[in-house]
Amino acid sequence: VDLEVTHWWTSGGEANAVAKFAEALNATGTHTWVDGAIAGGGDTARPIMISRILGGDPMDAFQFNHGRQAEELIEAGLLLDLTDVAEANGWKDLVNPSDLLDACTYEGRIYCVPVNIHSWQWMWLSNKAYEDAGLAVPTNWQEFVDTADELRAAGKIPLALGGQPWQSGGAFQVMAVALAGEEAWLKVYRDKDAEAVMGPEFTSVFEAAAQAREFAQGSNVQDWNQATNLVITDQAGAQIMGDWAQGEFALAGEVAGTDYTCLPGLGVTEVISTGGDAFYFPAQDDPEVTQAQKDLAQLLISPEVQVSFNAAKGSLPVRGDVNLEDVNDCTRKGLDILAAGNIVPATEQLLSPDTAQQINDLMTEFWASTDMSAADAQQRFSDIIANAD
Amino acid sequence: MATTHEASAIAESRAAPARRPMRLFRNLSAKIASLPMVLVAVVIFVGCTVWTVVHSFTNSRLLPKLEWDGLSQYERLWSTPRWYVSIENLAIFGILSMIFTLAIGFVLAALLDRKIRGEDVIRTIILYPFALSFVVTGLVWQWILNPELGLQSVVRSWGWQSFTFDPLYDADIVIYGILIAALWQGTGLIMCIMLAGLRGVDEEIWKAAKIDGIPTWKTYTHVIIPMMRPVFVTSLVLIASGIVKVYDLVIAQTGGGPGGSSEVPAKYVMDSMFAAQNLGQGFAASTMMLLSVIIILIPWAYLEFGGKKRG
Amino acid sequence: MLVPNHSVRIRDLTLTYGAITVLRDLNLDIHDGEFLVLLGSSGCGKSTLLNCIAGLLEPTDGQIFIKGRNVTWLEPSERGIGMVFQSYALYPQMTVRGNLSFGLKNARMAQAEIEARVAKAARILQIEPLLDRKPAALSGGQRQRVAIGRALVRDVDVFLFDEPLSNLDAKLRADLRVEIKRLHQDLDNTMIYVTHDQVEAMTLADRIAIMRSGKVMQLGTPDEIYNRPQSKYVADFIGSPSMNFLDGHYERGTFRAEGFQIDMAGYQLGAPQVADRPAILGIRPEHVATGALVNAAPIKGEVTVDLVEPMGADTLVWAQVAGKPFRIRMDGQARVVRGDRLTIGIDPSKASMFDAKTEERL
Amino acid sequence: MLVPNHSVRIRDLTLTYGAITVLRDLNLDIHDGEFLVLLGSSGCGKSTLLNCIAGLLEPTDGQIFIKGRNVTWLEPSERGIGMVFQSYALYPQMTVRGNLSFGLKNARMAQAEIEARVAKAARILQIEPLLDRKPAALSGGQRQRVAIGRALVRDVDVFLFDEPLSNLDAKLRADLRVEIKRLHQDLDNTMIYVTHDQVEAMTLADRIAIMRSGKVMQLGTPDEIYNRPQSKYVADFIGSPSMNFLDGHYERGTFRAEGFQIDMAGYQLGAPQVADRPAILGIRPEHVATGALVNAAPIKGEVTVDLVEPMGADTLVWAQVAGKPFRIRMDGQARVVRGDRLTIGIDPSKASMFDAKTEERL
Amino acid sequence: MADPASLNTLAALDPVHERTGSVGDMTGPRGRRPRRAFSRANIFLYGTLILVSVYYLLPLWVMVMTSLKGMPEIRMGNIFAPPMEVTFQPWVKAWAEACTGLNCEGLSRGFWNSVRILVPSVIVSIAVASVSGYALARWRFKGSETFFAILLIGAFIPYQVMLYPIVILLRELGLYGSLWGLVLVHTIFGMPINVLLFRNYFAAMPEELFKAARVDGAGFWRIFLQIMLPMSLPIFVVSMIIQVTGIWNDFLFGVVYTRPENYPMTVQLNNIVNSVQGVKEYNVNMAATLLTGLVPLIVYFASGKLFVRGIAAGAVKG
Ligand SMILES: Nc1ncnc2c1ncn2[C@@H]1O[C@H](COP(=O)(O)OP(=O)(O)OP(=O)(O)O)[C@@H](O)[C@H]1O
Ligand SMILES: Nc1ncnc2c1ncn2[C@@H]1O[C@H](COP(=O)(O)OP(=O)(O)OP(=O)(O)O)[C@@H](O)[C@H]1O
Ligand SMILES: [Mg+2]
Ligand SMILES: [Mg+2]
Repeated sequence: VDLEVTHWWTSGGEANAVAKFAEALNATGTHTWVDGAIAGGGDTARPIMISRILGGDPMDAFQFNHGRQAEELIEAGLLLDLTDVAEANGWKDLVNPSDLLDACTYEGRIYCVPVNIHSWQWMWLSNKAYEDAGLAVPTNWQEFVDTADELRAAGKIPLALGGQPWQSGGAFQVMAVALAGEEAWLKVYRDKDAEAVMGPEFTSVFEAAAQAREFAQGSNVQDWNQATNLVITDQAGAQIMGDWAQGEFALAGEVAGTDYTCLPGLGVTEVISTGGDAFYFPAQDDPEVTQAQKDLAQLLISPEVQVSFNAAKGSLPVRGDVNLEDVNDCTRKGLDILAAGNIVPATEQLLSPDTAQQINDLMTEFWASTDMSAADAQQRFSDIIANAD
Repeated sequence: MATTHEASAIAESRAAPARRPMRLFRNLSAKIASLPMVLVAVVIFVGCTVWTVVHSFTNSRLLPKLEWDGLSQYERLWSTPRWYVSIENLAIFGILSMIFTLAIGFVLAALLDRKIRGEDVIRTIILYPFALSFVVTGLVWQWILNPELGLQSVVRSWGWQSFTFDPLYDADIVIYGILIAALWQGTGLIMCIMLAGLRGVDEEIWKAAKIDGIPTWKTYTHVIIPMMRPVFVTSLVLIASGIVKVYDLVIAQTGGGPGGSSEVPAKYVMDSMFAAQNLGQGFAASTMMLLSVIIILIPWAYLEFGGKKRG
Repeated sequence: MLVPNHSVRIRDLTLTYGAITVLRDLNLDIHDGEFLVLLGSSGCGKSTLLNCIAGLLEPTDGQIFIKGRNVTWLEPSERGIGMVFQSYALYPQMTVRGNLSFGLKNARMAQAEIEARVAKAARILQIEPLLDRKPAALSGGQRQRVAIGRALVRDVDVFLFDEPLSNLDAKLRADLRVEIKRLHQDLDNTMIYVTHDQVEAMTLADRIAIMRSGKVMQLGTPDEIYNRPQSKYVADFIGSPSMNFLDGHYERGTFRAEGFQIDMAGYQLGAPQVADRPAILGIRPEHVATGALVNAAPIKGEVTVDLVEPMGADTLVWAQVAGKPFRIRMDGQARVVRGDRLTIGIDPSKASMFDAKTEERL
Repeated sequence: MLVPNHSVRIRDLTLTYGAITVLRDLNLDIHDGEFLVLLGSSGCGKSTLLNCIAGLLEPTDGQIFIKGRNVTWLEPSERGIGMVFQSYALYPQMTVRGNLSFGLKNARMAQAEIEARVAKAARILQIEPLLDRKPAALSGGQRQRVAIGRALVRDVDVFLFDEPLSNLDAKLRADLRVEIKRLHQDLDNTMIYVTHDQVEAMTLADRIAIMRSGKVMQLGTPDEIYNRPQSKYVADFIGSPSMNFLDGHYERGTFRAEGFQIDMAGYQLGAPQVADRPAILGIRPEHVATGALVNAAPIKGEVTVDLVEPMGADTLVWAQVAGKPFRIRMDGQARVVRGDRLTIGIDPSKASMFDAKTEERL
Repeated sequence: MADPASLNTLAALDPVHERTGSVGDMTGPRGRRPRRAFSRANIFLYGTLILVSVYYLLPLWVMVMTSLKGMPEIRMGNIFAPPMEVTFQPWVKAWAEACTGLNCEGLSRGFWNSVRILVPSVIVSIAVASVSGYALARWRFKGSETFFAILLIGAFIPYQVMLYPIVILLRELGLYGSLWGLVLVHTIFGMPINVLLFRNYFAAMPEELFKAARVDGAGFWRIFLQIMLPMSLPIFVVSMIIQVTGIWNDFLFGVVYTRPENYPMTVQLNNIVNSVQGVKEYNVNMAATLLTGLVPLIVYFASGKLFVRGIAAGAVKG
């Protein structure tokens, strides 16, 4: 059976990773992977996916950030219930951390397969850039801040940041959890406590963000991987970006530890969020297709595929029972943190897309315009949180 | 004589099928042939618009739902800074692009109308960008306006080190960067329309002006331009309908950046609907766009068509 | 029935565009084989009437009969009419032959019959050598012939012409006018012909209907219209140069105006008894006698020449009578110049008199 | 100098468009205060000549003098000319006042002076009540008056008219024609007037220049042109209905044709000695005597009436002579019908005779 | 005729004689006014036009030049400079090798899809629009103008407003995802402007022609097909150009209303341009852009004058 899979993984590392899925599916001999990649990120791809599902001509599987995005599709009965597959294969036990599966669960039924863990809480630094400037590679946010001016003087952009709104929102959120601490962060992002936003912890986050804004001056790029590329090519000192950036480093042949350094939680609060990607399967009439969809679901979470896929993608597998051999430095760090249980939920699970969008908009504006003071941004952020659903 | 008339008239009317046929079936094929147009007008343009307006009063999220939510989407819309930035941008872009497109289009058409050599070639050169999509336009101009690779770096490499021209990376002027691309793409068509309009001007008007000793420029400003009102109206309609929809260009050129400073309403709509998964918000914003279009169109339609009926 | 054989009858025809009434309760009977000219100034509704007869406009009210058939609701092609337009309206992408046969093909006529008819029409109109040309390759006169041919081949009862000659130059107009006249003599069809050129109207018509704002003002033979106009409007409209009008009073058989009076003894009054009243006397420029003929006229006077317009065959002289311009038509060979004194004679029997208020003929 | 006072002189004017020569070595002298009409069929170069005089077209060769000044290279506005166009060419978005004053304002004339001139022109043309209307709200005749006014206010030496009346209907045309004539009498400007309507030409002109393919065929007074056409082309062109032509031979004072012969004793030959040759005799329809006048004519004959066209003031009768149509113009009151036998008389002194080959007058 | 007054006038004109030559000997300027080929007006006119042409051509030049360079050269140099070393590799890559996700077929995959979308869409949309325009111009019925007004206002409605409802509509019609659904969408959105053009064009055609055909017994369709159509080449060219460019360049509808096997070329273009792998491969992007724009460009260059003529007839009047 031909299975059409829509996703927005089109950058080099991503495409490489998707290929592992496709190979695995094609290797079954009975099913074929029909690739429906749409470039331009989730914002381009989502309307297409939703239209197709609404239009009654859905693809067979599609990539989504799991979390609250798909709730309504489930309510409307448009998605395939995977509970039987999950139960038959004991997903409950093998998915680690378990809240990944919770995110796929709606009223007790399971509707998606998590395929990886992506964590946002990383800062990537170019060793060469610091070397060029005659500096030591920072080991935490404070050191980074202290050396930023010297780095700038050496003709480097201290902090690379792309222009897409989600990057701004993401970078802020990483700084928030790192600098304000897990507790304050959860109060704001999970409990929607507007008071907490105005508290001292977040005040310092906003001040730090205002500093970071200075450091980011000059990175005139749009896409995240172009920003990453600035680090790879040593034009920029650092980038705050999720672990998917590793795929780019890998593709460029860079080696963790020697060419670049990673600081989970900005080297301050070493946590990682357990966000990630998941696949959903629109409900289809043809039972044969339904069966194939279920086969694919099971395949995606199978140990071999998890290993090969996550190695390529630079993310962590969703099951605790696979062994990632020869993982690099950074992945190791991530696995260790994961094993230690220092995890926080991903923002996708906490915030509705609407709120996330508002935060992204605010952050985009904040990062780009030097005339918005940290206090203003803080106030507006607090308003958004107060109205969040 | 009168009686004979009567008699014969009655005789005639009795003999012949004098009944008026059903109105509905007169020219039936014309009506059938117009059916697609009527359907599009009613079902798509009216129906979908009503659908959208209705749903703008709901709290639809990812899927359209009829759960009433009053005016809250509108309250939210008008308290969103990004919306203000969007409409401000659209206003600046709209007004400037109307003025410049009309002005440049007209001036170019006037130059081409001067019986010049190689008119065909130049006209084609000015017109060809219209064949390219906004996506392509956006890309090329993004590339040319890229400060590291494009115009700025080239001028600097010629030795003018302080030359700075990076509209796409300067929040204050980014909308002008978009305008440059939009003008490049759109002026050709307007020029063509203007040229056609100029060609339609009675040659004797020109002769009369020459004999009156009116300088050429003054003939244009005082005689020709006022005469070309319908042409300007057509052009304006074309430009305006493009402006409301400007979306692709922004996406391709800046993606709304830097820092959301080149946001436009259409993008706000798209983002609300698909990124934020808040359809109600998107519909509310679309409704506002529609409303502004109608506010602009109604007086115009009144001027254009209302006057004719009375006269 | 004793009524003459009517080819086209129009009963109470009314046509309105919204608030504008173009035709109002119009009645018109056109005899079989008659050449009727609709004459009127621009915008008076001539074309509208013709289009109603043709079925190209739907009347708001009233009925139209052609050959005794009520055709009010029939399609144009079913009415047995042919129509010729001012702009020729030839199908530009078809050859002359195609133009002629288009209507016949639409009626699914047999090919042989079509060819015969086209050949016949082409012979009558002398356009045989043009049959394979396209309209663009024809001169104006030839085009109009083809347009007439298009009506001819359809073998219709009634020909409708809407200013067919207006687009031609003077010379060609005169030639084609004669051809149309001949055609009518040969075919004996009913023809309804719209024009605002009075020479055309006078030369072609069996009867003329003078129209004004959607009404027929007078219907009569050219001779009646010219010599016994029923109203000042018609009198003024017909005749070029137009009739001279003198304001005055009719008092017991005499027309009195400022400075002179005319004994109307020879004038044939419309009614046996006409009360005294303000009146207008109309005299055609060519009915003003000059030179040797003055002596034969009952009334004489003298005027000064203001302006002379030589027109070849005759000469138009402008003078003043009672302070108003007065036109006199003289022989083309007459030699007069500005300032000359001229003796003129007027014959009341050739004049027309109108009520000053109603402007109707007395 | 003994040359008459020339207002406009044209010397060896040539104008070519690429390979097409529109005007070829044209010479024309127009007197001061003269009303010259350029008459010719469509495309013969009338407008081109007028545009050259106005400076709107640049001649390929030749010179143009206006009031003794060589204006060949001057701008139109510096030539002291005003021009009136067929399409009126009013500035549509300006009021009548604006139209009249635009040119003056542009010449930086004082406001008071402008107003005075506009007022004067408006008075002369009787368009005072219209001054604040826009052209769209005017009738054709009013528009053309405004167009004339635009030339009038500029107080120019020479008025140029390019078919100013062609867009008007017959009635209005006749009225405006008279007004232009009057205007000329009052102003005494030089006027050059292009038309292809011969009635206009005949009535307006002091002299007429008949043009054909960029050349002047004959230049003369209307009387000369009408009565003594120098070529068959001119004879045929002028006069409506046109001249009757009879093919035949001129042999020692006699014109012989198939079936009859005419003694040309009364005819004034162009040259004292004319050799025998094939010739064409031209007789105007109105010079064919009928009725009582036949007896006065030297030569008589009898014809059968083919077709009668009553035209109000006169009646045109079509007959056949030597197998060709022969037109006879009779009085409007004459009563003839098809089939009547008619005795006609011809006076050779009023006829024109042309060489059959060169078509020039004998 | 030579009266003393005229002599006086001549005398008064004497100063003029000196300037322009005397009348008597007929000297002075003759024939065409001498004109410098490089008059100030001409320099200004052509100068402006050349500058304008440069502005309009610049992007095309940049596109072509960039697409012929290798990446290193792009990074080094000047975007306006011609390539030092011409390479067609970017074109090959854009056409046949560029990857999106797992598909590495470049634009070639989308090209035929675009053609398959373009042909029926252009034909259907023009057919519908021309018939509607014809009906509006010549067969008005009660309300027809109202529908037309709605249609015109429809031209101003942002597409986004109708994206969702049309999805639902197509689903109900069972056309969603099919090629015909997309054809329908293109027909709908091409309608306002094209109907306007056709209506104006047909309305400007002589009404008498239409009347003559009716008298000749031709009905709605016959008049349209046999009389109107053969006379409407210019407006069809304009309409075709507008539709070809619009449909060929469309991305949103192509991607929202069809399935991947029907994705038009622009989707591939978007994918190539947006799938950044490391650095942006500007040369490939430009080659892809040019390849995508080729069809409408060719249509433009080929139709030339007809376009202006059609515009004159369809847009200016009415
Ligand atoms: N579609 C229309 N809507 C409103 N009024 C119209 C329409 N068509 C014609 N009219 C009016 O009807 C009147 C008669 O028009 P019609 O064309 O019959 O005049 P006409 O006598 O043929 O004039 P002409 O000699 O100029 O052809 C005019 O006053 C015109 O303004
Ligand atoms: N721009 C041009 N290029 C080539 N030939 C031209 C041009 N303008 C005019 N002609 C030709 O010059 C000739 C004279 O034209 P002109 O307009 O002077 O004629 P006209 O006598 O005014 O005719 P009409 O009575 O139709 O106005 C025509 O044969 C025309 O074809
Ligand atoms: Mg009419
Ligand atoms: Mg002319």
